[in-house]
Amino acid sequence: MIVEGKQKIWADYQKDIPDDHYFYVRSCIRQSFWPASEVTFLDIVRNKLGKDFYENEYHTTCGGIAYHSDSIPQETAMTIIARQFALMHESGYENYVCSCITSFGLYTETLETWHEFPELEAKIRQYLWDSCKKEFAKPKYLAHASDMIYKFRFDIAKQMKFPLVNVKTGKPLKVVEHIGCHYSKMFPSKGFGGAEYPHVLVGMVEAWGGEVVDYPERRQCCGFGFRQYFVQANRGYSVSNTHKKFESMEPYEPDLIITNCPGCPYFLDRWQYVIAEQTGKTYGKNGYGIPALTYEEVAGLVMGYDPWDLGLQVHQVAIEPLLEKMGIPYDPKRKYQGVNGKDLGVPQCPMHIKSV
Amino acid sequence: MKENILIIGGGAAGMEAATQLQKMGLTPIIIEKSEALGGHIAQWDRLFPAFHPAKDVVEKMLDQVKDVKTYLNTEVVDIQKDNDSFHAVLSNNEKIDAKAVVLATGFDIFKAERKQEYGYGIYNNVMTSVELEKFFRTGKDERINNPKKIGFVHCVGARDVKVCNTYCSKVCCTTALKQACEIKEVFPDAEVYTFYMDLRMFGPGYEDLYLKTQKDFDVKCVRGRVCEVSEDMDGKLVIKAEDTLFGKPLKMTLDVLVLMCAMEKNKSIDAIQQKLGVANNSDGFMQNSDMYLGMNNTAQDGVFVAGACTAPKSLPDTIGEARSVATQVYNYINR
Amino acid sequence: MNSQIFHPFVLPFVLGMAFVLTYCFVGLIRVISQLPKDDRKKLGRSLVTPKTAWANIRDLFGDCLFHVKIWKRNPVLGYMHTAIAFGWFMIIVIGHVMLFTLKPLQGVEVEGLQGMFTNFYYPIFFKYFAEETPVFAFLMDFFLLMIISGILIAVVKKIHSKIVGVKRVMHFGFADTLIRFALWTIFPFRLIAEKTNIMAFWWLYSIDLLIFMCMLPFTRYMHIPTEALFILLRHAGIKVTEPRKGYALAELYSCPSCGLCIDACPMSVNDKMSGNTSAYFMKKLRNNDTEESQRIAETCLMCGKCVKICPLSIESCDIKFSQRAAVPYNINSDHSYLNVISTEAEKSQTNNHKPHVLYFAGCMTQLTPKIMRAMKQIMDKAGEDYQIMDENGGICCGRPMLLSGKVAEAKAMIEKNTELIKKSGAKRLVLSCPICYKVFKDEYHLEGIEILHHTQYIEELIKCGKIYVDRGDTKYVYHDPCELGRAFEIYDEPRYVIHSLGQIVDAKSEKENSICCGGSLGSFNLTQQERDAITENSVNDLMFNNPDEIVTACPLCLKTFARKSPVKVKDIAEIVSEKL
Amino acid sequence: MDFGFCLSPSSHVKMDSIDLTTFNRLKETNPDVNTCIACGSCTATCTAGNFTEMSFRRLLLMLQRGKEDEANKMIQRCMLCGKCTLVCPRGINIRKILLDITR
Amino acid sequence: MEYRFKGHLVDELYKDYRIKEGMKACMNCGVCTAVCPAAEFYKYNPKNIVNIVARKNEDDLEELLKSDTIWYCGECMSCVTRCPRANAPGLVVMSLRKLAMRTGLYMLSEKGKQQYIVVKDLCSNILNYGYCVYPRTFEYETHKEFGPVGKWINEHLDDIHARLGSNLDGDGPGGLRKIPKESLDQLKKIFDVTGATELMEQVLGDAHEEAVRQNMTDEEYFMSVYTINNAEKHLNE
Repeated sequence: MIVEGKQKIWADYQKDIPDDHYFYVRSCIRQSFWPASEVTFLDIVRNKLGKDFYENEYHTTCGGIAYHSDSIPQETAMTIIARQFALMHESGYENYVCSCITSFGLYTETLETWHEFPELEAKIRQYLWDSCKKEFAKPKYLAHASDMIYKFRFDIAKQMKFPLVNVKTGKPLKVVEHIGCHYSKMFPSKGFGGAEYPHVLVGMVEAWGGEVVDYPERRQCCGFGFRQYFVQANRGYSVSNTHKKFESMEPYEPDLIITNCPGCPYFLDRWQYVIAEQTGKTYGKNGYGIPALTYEEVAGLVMGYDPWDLGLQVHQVAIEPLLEKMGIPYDPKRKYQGVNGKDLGVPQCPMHIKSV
Repeated sequence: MKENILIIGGGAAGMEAATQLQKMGLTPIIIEKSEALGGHIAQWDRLFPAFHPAKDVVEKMLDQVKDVKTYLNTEVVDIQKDNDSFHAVLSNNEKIDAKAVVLATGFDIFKAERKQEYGYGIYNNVMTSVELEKFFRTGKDERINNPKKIGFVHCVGARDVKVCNTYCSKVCCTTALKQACEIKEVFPDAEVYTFYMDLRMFGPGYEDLYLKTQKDFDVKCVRGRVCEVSEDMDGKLVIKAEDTLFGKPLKMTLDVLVLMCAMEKNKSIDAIQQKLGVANNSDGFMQNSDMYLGMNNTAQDGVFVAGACTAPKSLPDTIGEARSVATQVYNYINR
Repeated sequence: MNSQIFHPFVLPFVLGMAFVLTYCFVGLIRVISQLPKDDRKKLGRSLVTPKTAWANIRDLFGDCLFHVKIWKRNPVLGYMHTAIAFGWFMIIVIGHVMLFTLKPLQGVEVEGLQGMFTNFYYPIFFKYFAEETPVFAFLMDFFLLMIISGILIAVVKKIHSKIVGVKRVMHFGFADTLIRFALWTIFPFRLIAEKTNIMAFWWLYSIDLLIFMCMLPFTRYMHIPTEALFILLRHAGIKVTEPRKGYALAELYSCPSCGLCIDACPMSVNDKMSGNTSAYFMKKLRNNDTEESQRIAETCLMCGKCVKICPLSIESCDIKFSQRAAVPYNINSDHSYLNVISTEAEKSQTNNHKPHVLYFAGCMTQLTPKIMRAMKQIMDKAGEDYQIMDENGGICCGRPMLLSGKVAEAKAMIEKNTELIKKSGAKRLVLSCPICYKVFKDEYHLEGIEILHHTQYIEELIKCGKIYVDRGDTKYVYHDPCELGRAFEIYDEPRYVIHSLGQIVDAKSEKENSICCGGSLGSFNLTQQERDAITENSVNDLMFNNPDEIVTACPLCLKTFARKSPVKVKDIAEIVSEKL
Repeated sequence: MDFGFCLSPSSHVKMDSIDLTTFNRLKETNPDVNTCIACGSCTATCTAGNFTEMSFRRLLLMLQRGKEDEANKMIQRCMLCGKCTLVCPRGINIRKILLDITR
Repeated sequence: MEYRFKGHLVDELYKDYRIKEGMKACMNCGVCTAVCPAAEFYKYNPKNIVNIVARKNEDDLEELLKSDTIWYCGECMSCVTRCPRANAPGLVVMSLRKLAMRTGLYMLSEKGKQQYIVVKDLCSNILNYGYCVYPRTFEYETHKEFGPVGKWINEHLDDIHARLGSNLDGDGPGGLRKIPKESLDQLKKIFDVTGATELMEQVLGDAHEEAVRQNMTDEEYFMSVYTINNAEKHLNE
């Protein structure tokens, strides 16, 4: 591996986005599965970095998941998006940042399509007016929330308490970075580092002391596949893709997977559980899996957030071995407790993969 | 009749044009930016389709131009047309007047790192066809370490909208097969694969070379473009392609991957070209005035083109064009 | 004249003779026992049936002693073979006649076993022990010299075969060379011994006989005793079943390796390929070289020319077929899909239209659609009520399957085609491809349906005035396709048709001597280059009289010749359709 | 636990681990097998191909990609008529190869 | 068989902007198939789809729309990155799916019928809650892979979201807040204006018809489509 080669590409694929004043749009999946991640993100950018990230209660889903499940027409998705942009405009913002990768891809695609086919843009403008009586507007800058963390990665490093280093050996943790397909595969120039060697997560990992693993199936999809997951009959496709990735990364013995898409960590996490149940195989050491975390969770960990405040207990794969490696203190008793130590019981332990 | 003819570029086209012009009684002057005449072909080991040593051809050509006035390590920095003569300023500050200009500036090799998914410059064992040729010439390349499996990828930087080159680079197919045979000669036990989309064997003896590649050298030709390259734990290359004839995706591990890099227009001449008023065609090469009858002519009187500056060309094509440009120049001078 | 009745020099001969007789007897029993039961009955019956008995006698003399067929083909060789075979036969006969008429042993104390023993060698060494009368002496010397003259020709043939009109001869191994020298020297030694009475030559003569007889079973000369058996079996109507058993064994040992088939074989265009000819096949198979004999069996074009030219009419192609079948290819054929094929013929069934003529183009004609087009034109013009069975693809006739020794699979195709043909209700089946024709004739049971090749059919249409053709002045040469000519002797019909269209010139080799085009699918192994060499040779032969066009009646020949011919190559149907 | 789905087999032709015994054996006796240019003439003319999926070009590829079972299944359709051999532009003795595959 | 746009499938397909964007000309290089996750696990080859679309043959297109083939794609769009002719097979598949739904031909394939599941689930989530995925409708029973932790989350949903800082079903901004009614109304209007409602009603109607035909309640039919998987037909080995 020649790092200079990658560095050259990273230098070529840097996009120009402002570092403050964003209209923040949430992700359906992140809110549902990793609710603490968005909380952490906003806490970091607002309170730790002092930036202006405005959230408006009227924004909704972008419809991207329904669009990519072919449940709604393209025009519908575009009009919902136009509505979101209009909300941003109404709130006096022109920088738009979204938490979801599917959204980010769809926003990018929509803006490009409008650019290429002005008549379609005109049609959507009309739809927006007919349905919501809102003024059509487009953002000046579009970013994904991981782009923000990437941009502030060195600021975060300055506040870092627990670098991505194994405290026992002193060696950097081996980190697999997994980029959501819709981040830059459709429009390479819209992602930090492009489509082939995206830098957005690599930059974070390296800034926080970790070592990135480049394994053969690095670029492959986690296997979500929208309809391929939503219908139970199709889930073989989804789990098989994740399986392929784990088989490929296994020899590198990664300590951690970092992702920027909200869906990927769900699949990379839960499919490890399914693979273990079905084949008895686990990919971490001693019957553990490999934790698959969101970038917010990783940022939170290195900045010293409490693991259970970060919501690491909602992962099926046990997080404790990673916390031990990083030397992060945690209270095992608090793991499954609710607000004010409310007893919520303990999830059952699976057969083949350790959850504690 | 001792008119100066300015030839920019001392490769095969420039040398051959100079040779012919000198025989016609004109005074060719070659401007070569590098330290020696010969161009790309001088860096080549053997030529397709019959494995003829390139050195033989280059030496003969060099011998023919030994009396031609030649500037090495020199570029044209400015040129102006005044009535029917050209005034050129060279990088060594010399000034040359000439009655006609022949652009024989040839080509550049596509920068393989631009095709990011192939990992050139990132994965250790990915190399270009030019580097492989150098290995044949010198016997040295640290990437080639008794390889067991070698792959060739065709159309790297050609027929590809994503790198803005939609044209076919013409000579890479035959070169790939030639190199595949040669690497088999060096490592007879190695398995050699080529990943092609079409094998464009357009010249005499080329199809025979193809047959020989398959039959005598047991090179395996797989129809399908490699979609991505990655590196495994042992530093071996994992490639993916579709075996399009079989209709299934294919995956394999290779020790060395050779990228058949396309020819691109030599852009170092752009400024002078602009001053001479010669436009580029849609492929980014120089625009000649007519594909059939005006292949050596440009929109500018007195400015001629020859060789790979107008499109990717093989050596015989280039020499043919160099000879025809000489006739065109001669007729122009005697008009 | 020596007055003793025994001398040790007779011992080698006696030993050899005893050996060879025992061997032949055992061999005879073996062949007979290997015959299927029915064949054994056939043999018994044929021996007592006057007609076959007469044929046996005729051929035993005609073929074994006088080599009539070789005479017809090459008188010099015919003389050579007759001189040696008949000459030798005669001196043995005369020796015995002398023994019984001159009675040299009368008064000598020999009785019982000793008498038999003495009678055994006496005629062979007669001159040493007894006096001949002048007439016998003359006869003996005459036949001895006749044999020696034959041997002289053989020596010349060995040294320079072209003098006697033979291009290629067999190449033999050590054993064959040794026994040949033994044979060549037997008679000169006898002559010298008789004339000089030098003891050494009597010894040499006897030892030569010993060598000859001991080696006989292991060399081509085994044909001398086997041939007689072979003639009997052949006349009994027995067919080859297995490549090295029974009848085939008799055929194998009857092959004298005379090499006539080598020159006849289309493959003998170069030295390398001439090793693929029948003579070598028989030799390899005789020597139990399975690999090589299998290879040759699979290389053979199956044009049948070697069978036609063989002085013994040995069915070498049949043996090759059985050899192919003996090492069968392992394709587990599954042609179940044939059952769901809906062809034109089947559709016609539902239309209730029963054509008079059913035309089956065959696979090869699919590659030469102009033949089918021409046939349609001809049949339209003749106002025939016809239907094309395989216009949109049909089932293979089954011959290739048979050629590769897969009988059961071929049967399945034959049955399906039979069903389709019978369903059509046609009375006549016209074929364009001689390959199909052969298999339809030999293997199909289409009672009440007349099978015609289109050459025959067109001839009939012209003869009965259903079509009229213009006669031009084009010079045609006709190539006899192997499976139309040699197999069915359809020689005159195409020539009649061509004659009514223009001038017809001769090829150098015609009719049963016609040279295979080289495209034959009978061969599995021949490479394209090898086939090309055969084709070129065949084309040169056809171009002997500078014709304007080559005419053939086989789609495969047409396609093959088209690759190499300097003039246009056409099918007979095509030239007829041009002149309608 | 029954999830209602399971891992699917991969269709990738895994060139690193395919078994080429049959093809290599074939190559020894018929060096021509290497020279196929996949033009499809054999398939287009195939008598069996009229009714089935039979395609020699594909069959050869199956052997090269280690799909011997599929190849053996396809070969059963062949009628051995030999038209493929006649039309092959590279002069490959296809019928011979077909026969040799099963030897 | 009669269906909407019969005889005009090609015209209708080429009206889709995703075809305009994603369908240039294919040179059959196969990179899309090589990189495609679906091609590895399904009987699927995006290159072949692009070829059929490029051929503009009505019959071939009809066959394609009726088949399972177009429903295998996971829309990861990896193919878009690599195509040397700048085609977007992923987008082409999306426009084919839309046409298959509008013509009703999607009901003729096992995988096509599954559109009922995604349309019903996702559209109701959007229209009722303003989210594509909503935790109260994401049940462990139909998502066993959610695992023991998922089951635990399901059982203590409000407590866990409260613990992790969500504003589940609350007012004002925050994660999983209750989307204000006026926003939901606007979403419904958008659905009406842009054709999503029509499409949704068609799919639900088709499914109901099919359920009646199969003597099932809508719920039974839903579960059968949700679980039926004739794997041999779809898998690629």
